[in-house]
Amino acid sequence: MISAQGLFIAFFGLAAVCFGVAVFRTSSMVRSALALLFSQTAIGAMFLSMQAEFLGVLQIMMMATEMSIMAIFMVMFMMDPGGLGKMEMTHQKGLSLISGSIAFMAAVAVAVFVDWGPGGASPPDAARQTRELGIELLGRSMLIFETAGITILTAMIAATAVAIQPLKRSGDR
Amino acid sequence: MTTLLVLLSLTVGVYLVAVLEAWTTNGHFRIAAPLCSALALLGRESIVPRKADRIFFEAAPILLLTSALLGAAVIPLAPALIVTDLATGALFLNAALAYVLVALLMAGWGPDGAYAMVGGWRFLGQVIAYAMLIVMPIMAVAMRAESLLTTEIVASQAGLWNILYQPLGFVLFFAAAMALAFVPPFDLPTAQGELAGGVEGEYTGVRLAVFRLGRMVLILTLAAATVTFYLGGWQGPLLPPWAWSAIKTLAVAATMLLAGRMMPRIREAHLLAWGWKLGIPLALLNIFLVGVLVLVLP
Amino acid sequence: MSIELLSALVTGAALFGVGVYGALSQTNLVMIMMGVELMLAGALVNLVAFWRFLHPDTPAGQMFVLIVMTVMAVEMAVGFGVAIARFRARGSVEMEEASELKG
Amino acid sequence: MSLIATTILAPLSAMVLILLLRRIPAALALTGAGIGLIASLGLLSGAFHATGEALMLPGLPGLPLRLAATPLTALLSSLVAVIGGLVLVYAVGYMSRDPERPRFFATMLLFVSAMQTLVLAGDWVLLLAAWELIGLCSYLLIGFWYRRPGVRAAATRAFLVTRSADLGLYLAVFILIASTGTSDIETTLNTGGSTAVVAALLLLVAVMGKSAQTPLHDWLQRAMAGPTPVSALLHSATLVAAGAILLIRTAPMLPPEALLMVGIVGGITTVVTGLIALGEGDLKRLLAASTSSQYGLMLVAVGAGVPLAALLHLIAHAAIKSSLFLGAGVFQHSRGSTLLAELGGVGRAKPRVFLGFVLSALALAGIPPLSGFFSKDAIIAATLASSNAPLLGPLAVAGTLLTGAYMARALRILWHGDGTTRKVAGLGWMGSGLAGLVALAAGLGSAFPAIESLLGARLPEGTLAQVLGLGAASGGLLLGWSVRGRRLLGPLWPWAQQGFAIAGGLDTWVVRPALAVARGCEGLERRLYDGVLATGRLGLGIGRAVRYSDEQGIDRLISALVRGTVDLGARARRLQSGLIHRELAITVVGTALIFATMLITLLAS
Repeated sequence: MISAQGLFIAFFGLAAVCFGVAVFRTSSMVRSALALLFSQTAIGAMFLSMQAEFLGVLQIMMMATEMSIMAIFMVMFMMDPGGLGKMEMTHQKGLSLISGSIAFMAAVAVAVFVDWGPGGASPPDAARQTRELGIELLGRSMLIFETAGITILTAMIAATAVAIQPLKRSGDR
Repeated sequence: MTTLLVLLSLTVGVYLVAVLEAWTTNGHFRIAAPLCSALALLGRESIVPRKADRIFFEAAPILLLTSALLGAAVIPLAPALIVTDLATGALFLNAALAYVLVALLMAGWGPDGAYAMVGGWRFLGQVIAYAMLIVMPIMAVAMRAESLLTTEIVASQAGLWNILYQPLGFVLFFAAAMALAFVPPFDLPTAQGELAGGVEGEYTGVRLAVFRLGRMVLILTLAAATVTFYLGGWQGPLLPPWAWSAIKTLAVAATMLLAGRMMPRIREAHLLAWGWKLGIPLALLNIFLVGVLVLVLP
Repeated sequence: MSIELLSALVTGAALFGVGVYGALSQTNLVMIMMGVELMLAGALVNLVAFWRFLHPDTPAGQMFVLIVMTVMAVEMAVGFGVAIARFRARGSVEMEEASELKG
Repeated sequence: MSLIATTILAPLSAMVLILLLRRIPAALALTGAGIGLIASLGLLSGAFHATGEALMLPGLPGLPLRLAATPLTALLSSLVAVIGGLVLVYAVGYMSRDPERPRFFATMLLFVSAMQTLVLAGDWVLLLAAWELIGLCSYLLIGFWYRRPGVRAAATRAFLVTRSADLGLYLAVFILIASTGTSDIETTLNTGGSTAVVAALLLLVAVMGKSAQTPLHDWLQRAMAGPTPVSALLHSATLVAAGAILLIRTAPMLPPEALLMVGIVGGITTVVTGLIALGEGDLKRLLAASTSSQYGLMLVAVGAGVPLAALLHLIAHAAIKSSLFLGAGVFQHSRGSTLLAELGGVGRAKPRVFLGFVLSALALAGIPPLSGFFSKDAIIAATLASSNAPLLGPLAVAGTLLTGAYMARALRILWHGDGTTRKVAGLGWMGSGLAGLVALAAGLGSAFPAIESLLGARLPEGTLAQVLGLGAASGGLLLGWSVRGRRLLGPLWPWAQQGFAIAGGLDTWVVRPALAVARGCEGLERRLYDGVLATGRLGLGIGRAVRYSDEQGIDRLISALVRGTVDLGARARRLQSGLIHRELAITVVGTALIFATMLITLLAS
């Protein structure tokens, strides 16, 4: 009864969730970063299995570089990146566990009880999808996409501005 | 059936690239050189460092190989000779090749060695430098072909090869490709002089063999990609399509291996600076030019 | 209400739950950012699922996914900016030490 | 300098000199008294030539002080001056060995000048002032030997009794001034009706106090504790005379009822004090009692409506009694005590002094050639001639009889018996003073017609009065000489000893109630004081309670409030801990709540 697609989705979803959990259970920081990377890749694969090809490929590509950068930051900032000292890096576990499960159950409740309406027809093939997405992006949603672009720009500038070591002007001190 | 053919042609290609690489590195042409070294490696004892992170240590070479192979999947060696003709083929190639970075990171972090780790993080710095430089030329090429299908791209070069249509794009792409395949002058992760083999340093035996094989496949894929995007793929006057693509690929691979031998290894900071301050503006300029050309020429 | 949609939504919810757990339980800023990343990923999955199973024909759904991806990118960028500044100022990014507004 | 001024100021200036120089007090005193005597004699001669002199001093606004030398006042002033001089001469000898002579002579001179001003005063205010001054001098002089036991009590008693009686004088003066509007004595005399009666009665009270009449006669016997010259001058001639003088000057104003009262009081006093004199054990106290009885006779005369007889008797009595006192003084010095038991036979030891004493005694009793006879007969004639003769006549006769009796008793005791007499120092001065006074006492009788012509009034004559008087006098003398006082009085003897104190006398009637009232007032005052203290303490208590409640109640409340808010703040602060993960948790819970409420509202609607 469940289609191949459903299986694929379930499989990749399960992989994503397992990697997600692995992120917070490992004590080694690099391992948790790469776990997150593979979880994102699994999500990319889910997109592909849902025939959103462009998005899947995009997700996979982006997350690779992003998460590796995350990894290097982890190494830079964490006290014990190797995780050899089995340091306890968490606090208020109980509360967060409860809230996490509540969030999960709420979302599931919404997913199950809401009537999503009729299922859609089959999606167009990948090439046409990409074409239509391209037209959509530079057509109707041009403004939205431009703002998104500019936001990323400002974010980058802001991040670098914040991160730059304050210039030690000679006049200071 | 086509996949089998592709695989066959790939193995032959890889072997030849290995021969070329052996020729370029130690100066004399021995057709059996890769075979001998492979057999030697397989015979050696495979050592695992004490505190190594087993998962990373084991997975790194394999991931390198698979990402290279996945990259090769979308490259059309001949009009019908392609594993899968994805609608977003060009982008997929890039996505696949992104995992080379992950593989090298894992190879660097896995064996818990100082040089390996430094090598791994160096390659991350290197990737950050040219990551954009690969995507933007491909975009320019896709603009000309008005589609991400690799076969479409090759077909669009029927009249004029992209190398002539957008030479700037070709130069940027070729440099980025060499950096991605970490051939000298971009061989920062396995810097022989400084890091004593760097990422490869800790590997011995079978893992090293797989690692090297992965690297050879990576070089082959990149060469094939260059051929597909800029040198008109399988198009050529007399010879059959697969012969043209083979010749072109081997030529590009050879140039890749030879081009950087004379140059000193580029330090990461310079690489980053040139990549972002010089490379990206040029790439944007290239896109602009291609856009104009596409609109102007019918 | 197809099973595929349900499984996708459940995955999204699970990812969201794990993300919330991670964000609340970790003491390190970078780990909290990873938690947030997971939450956003959960949202992504839901969006794609909605696009695929409810309105596959309209590209707007996909466009929305792109926007969320931008958000993830922005969040990463700013997060690391703050992390670097914090690291430079205090030498560590442990969130428990960051309870003072001063400095 | 007007004569009036000199008569008053001479003794005063001498007093001041004595107090300043503290040397030769006797000499200064005699010169001062002498000058005063000459001035007063000048006044008397002026009065004879009807050239009365008056002096006006600026007193209160509208009430000037007047000094007038009318024939009556001039006569009295000269009387005072003469007797004062002679007593001072005597005192020089008497006080020759006393260390505090300056103080004695200064006070005596002050008294003489005060008496002169009283006698010469023309208006009530000056009279009052002088009246108070002589009261003061009597107090000072009685208490002269204040270290001796009983002297201080006697001085205070005398002062208190006279002072309380003076109240009557004050009220009378106020009433008179109020009714007539002026303080001149002559003008006030013609007031009539009820005010006159009230004024007269009040004056009578003052006279009873000053002249030691019956209810208030006790202070005079105790006043004998002072030195003898004092008794001689003050308590026989001048001070006690002030009361009689007052009545004599205001006689025209006295209405008949008042006269009757005066007569009765006078009569009772003569009889009572006469009996006391009979029962006395002390020579000076005997003479004091006799003084009261003689002044009783004078009051009887005034009551009978003939003030002239009272005046004459006053003059005669002044001379006689002072000589008797001076004689007693000599006897006191010779025997060291005045008790009759001690003085037995001193007469024989001092024959010349005793001779003078006998002459004066006989004069007092009223034997013809001497002055006493003429004045006493005048009084008896006046009583017989007056309207209420049946009441006053017998009293007067009884008085004369008693006088004769106690004087004879005294002579008897002084003559019989024997004792060791000591040499008396300063006998010369004392003798000359005594001799002068005895001569005066004997010779005054002849001067009476001249006085009558001076005052322009005729004495009532009557052979019946003369017979009665002579008979009473001689009977009294024989009785006194032959029968002992104890058997004479018989049952009355113990009572007389105590001075006829009725149920405890003055002490029980006045002193004890006064003390009781005082104690009552003191108790009331203490209770009031305690009451005030209690209220004060109550107020303090309330204040302390308020402060306590304020501090404990309100302050504690406020501090509790403060602590409450602080705790609340602490609890709230935990919410704002600034820990990122805590705040994330709160946001998650918040969003969950919001989500739930939205869900519920959706489901509900």
